[in-house]
Amino acid sequence: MNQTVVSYLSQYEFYDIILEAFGNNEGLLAFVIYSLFAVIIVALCATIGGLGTYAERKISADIQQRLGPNRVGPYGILQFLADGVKMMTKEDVMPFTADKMLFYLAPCLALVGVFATLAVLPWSSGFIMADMNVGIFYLIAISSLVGVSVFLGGYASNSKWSMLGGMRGASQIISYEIPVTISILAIVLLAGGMSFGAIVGHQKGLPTNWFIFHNPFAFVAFFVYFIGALAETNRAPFDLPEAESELVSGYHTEYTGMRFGFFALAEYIEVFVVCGVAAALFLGGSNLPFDISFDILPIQLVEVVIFMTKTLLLYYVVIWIRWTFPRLRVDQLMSICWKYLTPIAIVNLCGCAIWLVVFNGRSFAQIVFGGHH
Amino acid sequence: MFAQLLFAMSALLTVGGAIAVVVTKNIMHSCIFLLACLIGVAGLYATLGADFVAVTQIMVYVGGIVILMLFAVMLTGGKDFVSRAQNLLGLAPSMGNKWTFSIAILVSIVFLLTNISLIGNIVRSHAPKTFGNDYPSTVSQIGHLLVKDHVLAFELSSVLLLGALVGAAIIARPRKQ
Amino acid sequence: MMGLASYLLISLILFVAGLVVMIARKNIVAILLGIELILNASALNFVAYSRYVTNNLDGHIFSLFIIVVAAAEAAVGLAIVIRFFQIKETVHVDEATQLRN
Amino acid sequence: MEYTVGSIAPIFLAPVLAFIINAFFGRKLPRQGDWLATLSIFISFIFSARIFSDFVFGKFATDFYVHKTFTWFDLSHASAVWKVDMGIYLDNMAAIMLLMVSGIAFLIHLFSTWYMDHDEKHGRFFVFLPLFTSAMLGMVLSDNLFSLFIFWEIMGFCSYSLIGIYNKKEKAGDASLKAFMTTRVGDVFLLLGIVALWMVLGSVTYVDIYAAIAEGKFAGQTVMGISFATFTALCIFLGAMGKSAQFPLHVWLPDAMMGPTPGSALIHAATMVTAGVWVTLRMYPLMVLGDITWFIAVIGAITAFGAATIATVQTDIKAVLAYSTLSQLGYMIMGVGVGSYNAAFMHVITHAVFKACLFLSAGSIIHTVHEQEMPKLGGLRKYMPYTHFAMMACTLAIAGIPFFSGFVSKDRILGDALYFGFMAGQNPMLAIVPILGFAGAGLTAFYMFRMMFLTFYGENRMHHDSHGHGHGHKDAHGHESHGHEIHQEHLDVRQNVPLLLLSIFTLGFWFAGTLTGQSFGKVFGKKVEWFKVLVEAPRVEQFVGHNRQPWGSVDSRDKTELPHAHYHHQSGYAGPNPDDHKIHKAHTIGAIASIIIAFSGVFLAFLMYIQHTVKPWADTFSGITTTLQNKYYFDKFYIDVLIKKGLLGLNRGLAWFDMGVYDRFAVDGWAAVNRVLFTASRWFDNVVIDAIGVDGTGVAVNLFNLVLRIVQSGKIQFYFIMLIMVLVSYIWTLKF
Repeated sequence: MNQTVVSYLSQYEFYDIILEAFGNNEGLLAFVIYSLFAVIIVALCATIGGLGTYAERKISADIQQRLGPNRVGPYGILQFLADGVKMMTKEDVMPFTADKMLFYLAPCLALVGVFATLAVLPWSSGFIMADMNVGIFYLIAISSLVGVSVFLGGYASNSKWSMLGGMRGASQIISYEIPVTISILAIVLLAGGMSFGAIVGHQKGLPTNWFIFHNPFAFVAFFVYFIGALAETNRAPFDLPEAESELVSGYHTEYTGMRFGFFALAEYIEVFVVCGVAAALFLGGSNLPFDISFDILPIQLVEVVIFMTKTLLLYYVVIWIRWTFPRLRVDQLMSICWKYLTPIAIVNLCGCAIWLVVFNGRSFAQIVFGGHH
Repeated sequence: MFAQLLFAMSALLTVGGAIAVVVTKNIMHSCIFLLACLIGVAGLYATLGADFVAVTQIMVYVGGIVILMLFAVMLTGGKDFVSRAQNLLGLAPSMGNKWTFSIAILVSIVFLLTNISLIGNIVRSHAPKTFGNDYPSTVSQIGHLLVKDHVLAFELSSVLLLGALVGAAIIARPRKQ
Repeated sequence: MMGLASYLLISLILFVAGLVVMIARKNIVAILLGIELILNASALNFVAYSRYVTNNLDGHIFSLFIIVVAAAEAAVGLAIVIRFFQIKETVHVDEATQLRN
Repeated sequence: MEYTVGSIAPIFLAPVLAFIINAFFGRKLPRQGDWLATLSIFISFIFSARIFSDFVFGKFATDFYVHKTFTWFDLSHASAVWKVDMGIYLDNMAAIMLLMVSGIAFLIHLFSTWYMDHDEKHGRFFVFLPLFTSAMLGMVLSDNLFSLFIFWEIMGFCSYSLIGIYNKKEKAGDASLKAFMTTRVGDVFLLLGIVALWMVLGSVTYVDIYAAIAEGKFAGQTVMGISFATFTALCIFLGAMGKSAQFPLHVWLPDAMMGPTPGSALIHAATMVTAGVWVTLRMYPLMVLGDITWFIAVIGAITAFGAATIATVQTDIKAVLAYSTLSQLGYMIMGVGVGSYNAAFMHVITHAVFKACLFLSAGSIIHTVHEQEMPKLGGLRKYMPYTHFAMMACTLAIAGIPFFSGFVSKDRILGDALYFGFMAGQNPMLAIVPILGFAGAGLTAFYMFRMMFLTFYGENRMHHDSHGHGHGHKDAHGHESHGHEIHQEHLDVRQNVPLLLLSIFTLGFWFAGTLTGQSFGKVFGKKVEWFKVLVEAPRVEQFVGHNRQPWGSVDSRDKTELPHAHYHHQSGYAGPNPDDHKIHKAHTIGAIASIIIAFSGVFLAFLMYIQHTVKPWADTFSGITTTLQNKYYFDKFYIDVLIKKGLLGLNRGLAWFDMGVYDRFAVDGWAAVNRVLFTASRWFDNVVIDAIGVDGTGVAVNLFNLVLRIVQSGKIQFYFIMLIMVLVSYIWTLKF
C-alpha cells in the first residue's frame, strides 16, 4: 500500500481529535492535510529557489573575490525578494510574431513539471507527500515535462536564439535522461523497489550503508548520475541552451517579467530536486545516523534538517562547478553522453546485478567488516 | 473521492485533448493537445490501478514521442510550410478542409454507431462486476509476468526497439549529395 | 461514474478522434498523431478490461507492449517523414506518389 | 559403493581440458604442454584405477552396472516422443577397458615426451594425443550408439591428424587420407545401422537395444527383404570392420605407420582399432540375433591368416608390427564370431598391452639408430638391453608361448574356434575358420621371431652395409642415416620405464589366475580365471524394464542386492551349454595344437635366421613373396580396378550414354517433335491467344479498370476509409 503523509499522521492521537473536529469525514481531512502540505512545500521550495539565486550570486562573488549583493537586508539576504518584486512589476512583453498559446504555456509547463516532482521527494520518513510504489520512476517521467517546456519556449518565441536554445535544450535533456535513468536503475536494483521509502529505508545506520558505498559500481553510478543531472537541469558546464555568449539567453531570451521568473525558479528548484534525489538515492537520505528511531514528530523535523543539509551541500557543489568549469561544445556534450556516460551506466547496471548475485546482496562494507543484511 | 476527482479531470483532459487535436488547424498546437490527451490517459490508467503503466505512459510519450514529433514538425518546416504547399499545388490543405472533414466525420459516425452497439452488449453483460476500491501495487507482479509468462514478447520487443533505433538512424541520416 | 462503460466510451472517443485525424488531415505528422490516439484508445481498453473483466495483469502487459510498439513506430515513422521531406520538400501525404504507375 | 558423475566424468574431461589448453595456449607453455597432456592422462588413470578396483576387487556380480543418463534435448510433443538421452554406462568390461586405455595411453604419453623431444611437430602431437585418448575413453563410457558414433568420428579425425602429422611428407598425407577415406566407408554403414535402430526402437541406448532383443521387438521386422536384426547387425559390423581394419577394409592400417611411432602405438594398441571390436562386443546380442556370427568369424579368420602371411615378408620393422596388429585384430573378431566373447575381450586387453610395448620398443630402436629396415639392423641386443628385454617378452606373448598373456587369450579363442568349426554341428565349410586360425598362429610365431632375430641377433649390419648402396634411406627426421654411432642404452625414465612396465604385464598369470580373489563362481576342480568370471556377454533378459539413474544421483546400491551371476560357459547367451564336455575337449586339443604350432614357428625362424641352415622361404618361393610384398595387390586392386576401371569406366559409360543415346535420340528426337508442335502452336498463338485472348482481355480489363481506377486511387486515406468500412461491415455481418 502506498504510504502518504496522511497515513503517517493518522498513527498519532491528535489526528483522531482533528478528525472529530471535521465530523469524521476522512476524505475532507485528507484533502485539507494534502493541501496544507502542498502549500508548505511549494512555498518552501519557492523560497529555496529564490534563495538559490541569492546563493549563486553570493558564492560566485566569493569565488571571484567580490562582495556580491549586500545592500538589501543583512548580508543582502533579502535581495531575492527585491528581485521578485521587480519581476512582478515589470511590463509583460510578448513578441508580435510569437505563438501566443505556446508562449503562455511554456513557463507554466516548466513549473508544473518541477512542482509535480515534489510530491514524491522524501523530506523525512514521514513527511513525504505520497510514497508511491513507482516513486523514482514517476519523478523521472514527470520531470521530462521540463524538456517539453524548454522546447516550446524556444519555439514559441519565434526567434533564432530561442529556437536554437530550445532545440539544444530538448535534445540535451532527452539524451542525458538515458544515463541518469540507468544509473538510478542500478540503485533500484540494489534497493529492490522504486519507492523512495524503500530506497531510503535500505540505507539506515552508518554511512557505510549508503548506496554510494554499497559497491564500486554504485560509487561510479553516483558520479554518472550527478553529471547527467547537471546536464538535465541545464547547469554549467552543460548550460548550452542558455549560453549567454552564443545565444544571448537561449530559450528564454524573449521572456520578461514573471514569465522569465518562472523559468528561473523552475531551474533552481529542479537543481534542488535532483540534489535531493541524489541525497536520497546515494547518500542515505533523511536517515538519522546510528539508526536512532524514536517515532515522535520532532524526530521527523530532525530528519528533514538532515535531508536538507545533504541536499544543500550538493547544491553548493553544483554552484561551485558552475563558477569553476568552462562550457562544453555541442559535439562534446553529445559525445560525453553517448560515448562515455551511457556505456559506463550500462556497465554499472550489469555490475550491480552481478554483485548482487555474487555477494548475495551484501554491501562492500558488510563483506569487509562482516554483518548481516 | 480522490479517485473520482482524478477520473473526472483525466477524462476531461483526454476527451478535450482528443477533440482539440481534431479541430486545431496548427500542427504544433495539435502536438501539444495530444500531449494533454496522453497525460489524461495516464491519469485514467492511474484510476484503473495501473500505476506502472501510467508512469510508463508519461515517460515514453511525454519524454520521448511528443518531443520527437515536435522535432519532426520543426524539421519539416513547421506550420508555415503547410499553407505554401496548398497554394502552390492546389491540393487539399495539409490540415484538412471541409471535404475531407465531412468524409471523415461520416466514416466516424458509422464506426461510432457500430461500436456503441457493441459496447452496449459488453457493458450489459459485465456491468455488475467490480473488484473493490483497493489499488495494490502492480510493479512486482508486472516484473514477474514480464520475465516469466511474457518473456518471449519482452525479448522480441527489445529486438524491435533495437531495429527501430537502427532503422530510424539509417533512414534519417544526412546523405552526401 | 467510474465503470467499464465510461472507460470504453472515453476510449471510443479517442479512437474516433484518431480516425478523423487520420482521414481528414493531409499532413503526414498529423496522421502519425492520429495513429498515436488510436493506439492509446486500444491500450486504455486493455487496461480497463483488465480491471473490470479479467482481474489480472495481462492487460497491463499488453498495454506496455503497445506503448513499446508505439515508440518504435513513431521513431521509424518520423524518420521516414524527415527523409520524405528531404526528397520532396513537402509533407503532404498526396505527394507521396513515387510508386504510382 | 557410491557413484556420482563427479567420480566418473574426470576420466573423460581431464584429457579434453588438456587438449583445449594445448590447442590454444600450447605454444606458450614450457615444453609445449606435453607434461600437461601426460598429467591429464595420469588423472584419468587414477580415476579409472579407482573404478577398476571397485568393480573388480569389489567382487561385483557380472551383471552389475552403473547407468546414468541425462536428457540431451527433448523435442517431445504430446504423444510423439522425440528425446535424445546421453549418459554413461559402466560395467565390469568398461572398467577393465578404462584401466587398459588410460594406463597404456599414459605410458605412451610418457614415452612420447622422450620420443618427440626436439621434434618440429612436438606441440601439435601433444594436442591430438590427449584428444584421441579422451575420445576413446568417452567411447568406452558412452551408453548409447549415438555418442559412441560421435567419439568414433573424433577418433577418426585424430588418427587422420596423427598419421599425417608430418604434413610436409607426401606419403604421410596420402596415408592419412587413405585411413580417413577407408574408415569412412565403414562409418557410413555404422551410421546407417544406428539410424535404422533409431527408426524402429526410438532409442539407441545399449540397454534399450538389449531390452528390445529380450522382448522380441525385432521379430517380423524386415528391411529390403532381409530381417531387420540382420540388417542392423551387418551395418554395425561393417562399421566395426572399417575401424578395426578387417579384411576388405584393412588397407589403411599398414599405411598408418607413417605417423610418429608412439602415435602408431596408440592407434594400434589402446585406441582406434579396438573401437571396432568394442562395438562388436557391445552389440554382441544383436549379432547373435541377426545370425551373422559365422560371417564375423570368417572375416576374422581371413584377416588373421592373410595379414600374417604378408607380415612374413615385410622388411620394415613397423610394417611387421602393423601386419601383426591386423592379424591379431582378426583373432579378436574371430573370437567374437565363434562365440568366445570373454576370450575376445581378453585378447583386446592382452594385445593392447604387448602391442603397445612392441611399438614403443620399435620407436625406441628407430629413435636410437635412425633406421627401421630390418636387413640393415641386427645385433642390437648388446646396445639396447632394456629394449631387447621388453621386446622379447612381448614377442613371446604375441607368439603364444605358454605362461605369457598372448597364449592365454589366443588359446581360448582358438579352442572355441575349433569347437565352432568341427564340433558344433555347423556348416562344414566353416571348418576353414579354425584351420586359418591355427595356421595364422604358426605364422605369427614365425614372423615375430624373424623380426626379433633380424633386429637383435646376429652381427650388426649397420656399419659395413651403409655406404655400399646408393639409395640412401631417409629416416623420419629427413637426414641421412649413415655414419651414426650406436650409443649404449642407459636406463631412461621416459624411454625404458614404460617398456619395462608394459613387459611385466605380458605375463600370463595376470590374466589367467584367480588374481583378484574371485571365488563365488568357482566350481570344484575347474580352473576359474577372474577374467572369465567378470566378463560375459550381456544377458538381455535382465535389461527388461531397467531403471535409469538420473545424472546427478548418488548410486549407493549394495552389491548384495543383485543376484550373483553363475559362471557358465559362453555359448551365445542361452543358458548353460549341454555340450560342456565337447568344449572342454576342443580346448584341450586346441591348447596342445597351438603350443606345438607356436614352437614349430619359433623353431623355423631360428633355423632360418640364426642358424641359416634353412634358406629363408622368401627367397625360395619368390612368386609368392612378390604377391605378399605387394600385399595381395589389394591397394593396386582398389586403385586400378575399383577406382580406375570401375569408377572411371562407369563414368565413361555414363558419358557415352549421355552423348550417344540420350543426346541423339532423346534430345534430338524431342526437338523434332517439338518443331511440329511449334508450328501448330504458332497458329494457335496468333489466332486464339493473341486475337481473342490478349486483345479480348485487354478490352475487358480496360472496362473493369474504369471501376477499379476509382478504388485504386493511390490515396492512402481512401484505403484507410475502405479498411474501416470493411471492418464495420464485418462487425455487422457477425452481429446479425
